[in-house]
Amino acid sequence: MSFDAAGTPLLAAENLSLTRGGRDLFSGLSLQVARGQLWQVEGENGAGKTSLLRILAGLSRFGYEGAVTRAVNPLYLGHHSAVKALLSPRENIAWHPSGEADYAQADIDDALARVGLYGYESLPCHSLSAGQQRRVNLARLYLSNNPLWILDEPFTAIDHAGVAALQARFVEHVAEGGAVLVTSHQVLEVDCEVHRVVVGAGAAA
Amino acid sequence: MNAPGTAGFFLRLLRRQLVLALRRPIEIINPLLFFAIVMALFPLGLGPAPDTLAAFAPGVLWIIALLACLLTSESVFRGDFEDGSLEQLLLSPQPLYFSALTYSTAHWLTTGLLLALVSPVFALMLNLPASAIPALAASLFLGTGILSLIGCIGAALTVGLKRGGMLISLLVLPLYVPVLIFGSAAVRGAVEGIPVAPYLAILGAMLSLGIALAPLAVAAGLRISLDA
Amino acid sequence: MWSFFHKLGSPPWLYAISGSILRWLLPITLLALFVGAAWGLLFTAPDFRQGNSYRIIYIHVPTSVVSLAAYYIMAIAGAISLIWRMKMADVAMRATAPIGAALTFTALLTGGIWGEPTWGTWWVWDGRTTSMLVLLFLYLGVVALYEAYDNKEAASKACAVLSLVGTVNIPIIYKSVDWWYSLHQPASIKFTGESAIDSSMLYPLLLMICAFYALFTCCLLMNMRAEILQRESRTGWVRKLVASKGDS
Amino acid sequence: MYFDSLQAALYMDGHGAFVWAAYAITFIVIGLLLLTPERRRRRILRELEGEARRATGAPQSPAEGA
Repeated sequence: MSFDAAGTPLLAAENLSLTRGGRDLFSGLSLQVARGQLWQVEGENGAGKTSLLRILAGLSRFGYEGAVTRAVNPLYLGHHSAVKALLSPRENIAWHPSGEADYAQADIDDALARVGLYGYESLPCHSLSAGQQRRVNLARLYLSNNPLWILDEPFTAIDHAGVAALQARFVEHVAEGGAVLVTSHQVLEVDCEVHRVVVGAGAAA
Repeated sequence: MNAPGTAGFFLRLLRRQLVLALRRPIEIINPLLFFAIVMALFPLGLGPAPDTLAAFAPGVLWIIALLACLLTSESVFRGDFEDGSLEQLLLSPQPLYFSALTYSTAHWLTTGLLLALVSPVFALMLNLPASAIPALAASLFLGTGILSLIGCIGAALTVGLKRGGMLISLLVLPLYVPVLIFGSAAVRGAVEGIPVAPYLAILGAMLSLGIALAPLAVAAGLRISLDA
Repeated sequence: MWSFFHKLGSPPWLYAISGSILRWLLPITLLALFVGAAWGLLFTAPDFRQGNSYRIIYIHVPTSVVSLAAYYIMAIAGAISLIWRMKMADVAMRATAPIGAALTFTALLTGGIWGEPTWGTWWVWDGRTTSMLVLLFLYLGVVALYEAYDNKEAASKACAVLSLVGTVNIPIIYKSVDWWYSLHQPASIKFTGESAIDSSMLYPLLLMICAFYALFTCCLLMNMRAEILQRESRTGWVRKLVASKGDS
Repeated sequence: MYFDSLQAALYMDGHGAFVWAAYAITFIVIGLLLLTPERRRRRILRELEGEARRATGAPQSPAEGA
């Protein structure tokens, strides 16, 4: 799949300011995420990375100043994996509440295999490990045709090989004309340009 | 790989909710057990005289059904809120109105409908005349639908709160009043031999109004709860 | 017109204008309340059937009327805050709920006190009393929901949704309770005797209804002023206000 | 004035206790309704004023922009 490279940015934020409990998390933050770009949001714990991502994704709709425009509803992966313990990985993906697409079962199995869950497709998820449950969620990245990804700490509980595979997937997605916005404490080891946003104390927005 | 049609998505979501409920059957059985146990308390409190029980039965059965709906509605969104599924639902390209309606429908199928189906047994135990039993089942069938819709509003508004349990009763019970009035009146009407169709028609009208408006409030409530 | 709306949304302007409104409205309200109460208590003739106990009408009816109207005011403010995201509508909605609850409570209480000498009972499950009780619960629900949220902005949004749901329901609740009562009503008791109210009784009643509306407005404005100060405490104009007040 | 004496006004043919109690309760509620927000407003102003003094007038540290 490939996306139209031209046109308006997928995601634009203008002059975002957020105050929580009398503390300025960020102010005057602007960014434009265009197709073909990989963005990393950096900042210490409590700096407001997750708050920023929720605003950008459209989950937080008040309490901040500024304007956000989105060309599409993003594919958002948050702290919670939205994986139901009572459902199998296959069911979790097929009946996912994001309702993005009707996937063929072969595609789902293929995506699950690519996140290392081959053979686990129909086990109930509560019998999987925490890392494997995260991987169920990450399988969406191999299925979705959503151009805009907003990922909050996607590497949590993922092993080295998994992290490398995921970063390779980011590069692939960006090369296809998609855009990725990711928070992580890790340094991304990717062979493409990484745009950075820093939030929190000492931020030079 | 296009986005599924609206109807397709909601059938899928409904299937997901029902499969989840069926894989933890105790959640489905709990309201029925609650119904049975509370029903058993009334003869103990009011005395076993068949006439007394029969006189109170329409109201008692309706109030227990109402409480069973109330207690279960608190958890409609709880699990999906905690594991992040609701976030995904909000970001979905599908209209949230129908998603909210789907959650209410799933709740009704797993509580209200079952309560309506088992209510004849309990009605007989409380000496409700057999002639009133169809009216009881029918009024519960329609009325619990409204209760599910209203309960979902309360659940959506309180799902983000740690201590939502008591609060949801305060929010929802006043709104249950008309349903209780017409539901129990239908049963009492049947006991007295009055035609019950008008009562059921009013319940049906309230249900239609609820289907039209309640999902709007549920959707707004979910957006607020996930934002907080 | 639009500039007026714009001003309404501006906290410093609202704070200032409400201050100057209160300066004359509050004395007038208190005067009207005292005049109306004295008129009703001392200067009207007793009702020929109920005797002197009917004098409670001058507080019972106004509190009932205003408490019901207040729910609609709250819901309208809630709708404005949800649709146009006007922060001051938020503040107004938040301020209305406790006032409405207090007035509803007073109406129920005075109704009970009226009932005992007149009909020999503190409480009857008649249509109006029951509706007022449900209204009180609706108000308390809004207050409780607001208090349960830590994030007060989300709290007001949630309360706005709840009060809109309540607004749709109030006519249904009232109608159904009325109908329920007519179904169960023992035919011997007839409560409504106001249809033939004498004009000498009507004027103080109208005065009291106006006075209670004014009282509601005063309370609303005062609550809003406190709420505005709290919400805007980090802004320049509040700091300037605090500084200029000095030690007053 | 309808009543002949204060006594009569207070007694009201036996209804006095009810009528006066109802009015008293109502006026207490009115008083509370009016006093609570005003006290809250004063308290907030006092707190803010204290905060402002702490921020600007602390003897050790030079005044920062308030």
